[in-house]
Amino acid sequence: MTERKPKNIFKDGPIPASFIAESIQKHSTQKAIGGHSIFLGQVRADETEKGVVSAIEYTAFEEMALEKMHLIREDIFAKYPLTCMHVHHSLGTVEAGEICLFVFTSSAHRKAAINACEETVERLKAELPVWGKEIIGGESHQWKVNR
Amino acid sequence: MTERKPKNIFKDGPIPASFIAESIQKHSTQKAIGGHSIFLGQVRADETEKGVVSAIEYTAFEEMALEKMHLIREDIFAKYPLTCMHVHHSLGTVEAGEICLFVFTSSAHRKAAINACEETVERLKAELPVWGKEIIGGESHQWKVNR
Amino acid sequence: MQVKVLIFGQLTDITGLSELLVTDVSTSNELIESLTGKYPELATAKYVVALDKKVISQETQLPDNSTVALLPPFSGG
Amino acid sequence: MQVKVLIFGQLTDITGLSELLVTDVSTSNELIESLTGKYPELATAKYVVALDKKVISQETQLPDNSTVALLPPFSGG
Repeated sequence: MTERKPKNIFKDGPIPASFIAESIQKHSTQKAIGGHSIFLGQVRADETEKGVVSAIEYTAFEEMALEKMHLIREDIFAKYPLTCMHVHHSLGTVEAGEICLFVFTSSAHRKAAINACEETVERLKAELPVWGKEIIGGESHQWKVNR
Repeated sequence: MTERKPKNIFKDGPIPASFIAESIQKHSTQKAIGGHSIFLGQVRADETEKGVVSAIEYTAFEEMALEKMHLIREDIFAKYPLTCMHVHHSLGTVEAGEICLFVFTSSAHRKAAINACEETVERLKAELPVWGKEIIGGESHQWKVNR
Repeated sequence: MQVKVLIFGQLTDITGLSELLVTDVSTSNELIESLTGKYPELATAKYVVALDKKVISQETQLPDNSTVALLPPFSGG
Repeated sequence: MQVKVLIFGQLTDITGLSELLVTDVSTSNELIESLTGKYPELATAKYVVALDKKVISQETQLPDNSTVALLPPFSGG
């Protein structure tokens, strides 16, 4: 069930746990699903030379990111027998301890859900034009580096 | 931070989405966490020769399962740099569409969380003395087979 | 000499009960033989045997008041 | 002849702005040269160039009213 239209994945601010719960709950009507795999990115209070990271401010080239995410989604649906996939990424300020990324895949069997989730996370980190500005002590900043 | 005492993983009935949300929310104070990986098992309304599965009734050799889960937990903590791991498995009746298994691992970086979660799911399915009785049309039943 | 036997999963469809007490057996093989005499379908059923929560794979002496569990293939999750 | 330039991430620390209009350049190389003249630190910065949301890796003719984006290494998630 590949979805053909690019979906918006961006959301202002952090992703609340209640939003994640609602998303899980909605799948209880889909009775062919046997396994869900979820990845959550949480902002770390990393210690840096300049001080402790208090938040990350996310910006994106949104239009390009949504087109790219659409291609990733189509690739993943072509590769794995998924029932559905949901991706949400924060824009703007996300405080340390808050959730900035929510990737959610579901399938009849666990392997497809687990592998699709992991691959989606890897690809979106490498391919989406999104940037994180690490705010340090409210004054200084440095730019996040993905590994 | 390996925990030394066997924890109870069993819970009567399905695992509600609100319980999962609370568990996620609690981790917002742990600011060294960068990634969470979650696996959820959901009961499928499988079509069988006898009819459609309406629910699974789980039983376990609880004492043995908790000892075994403790060993799995220790192995996983020894292998991956995890911040924490939580496992919950239903006992009793879980209707199709409801959640029967919740595995939740967290780490500073995504790889450890993702790999630890997958390995924990595989091991507990293979090693815990738990059985699922598939209830068919409220009258008949057959026993679940793990693949 | 008494041994508690716990029966799980699909094996309870054969025995109709999940717990029984067996007396006058001294090894795991004697116990299985006795149970299979009572419940012939056990002969073709697939299961492993645990003595006091540890799986055993060969004939083992059963201590008095020990607990033996018959465990069919696991299907949790 | 006019091209919109979008600047993202750490490159905005160099340019101080996230969007500018450039006239009188006809290829991507001419544009980068012009920008690097204005913002010399761009010369050592790491980024790729996207023309109308597609990454380009060689000198490309810039259509009138096209949009060029300078994209430093991604760090989403």
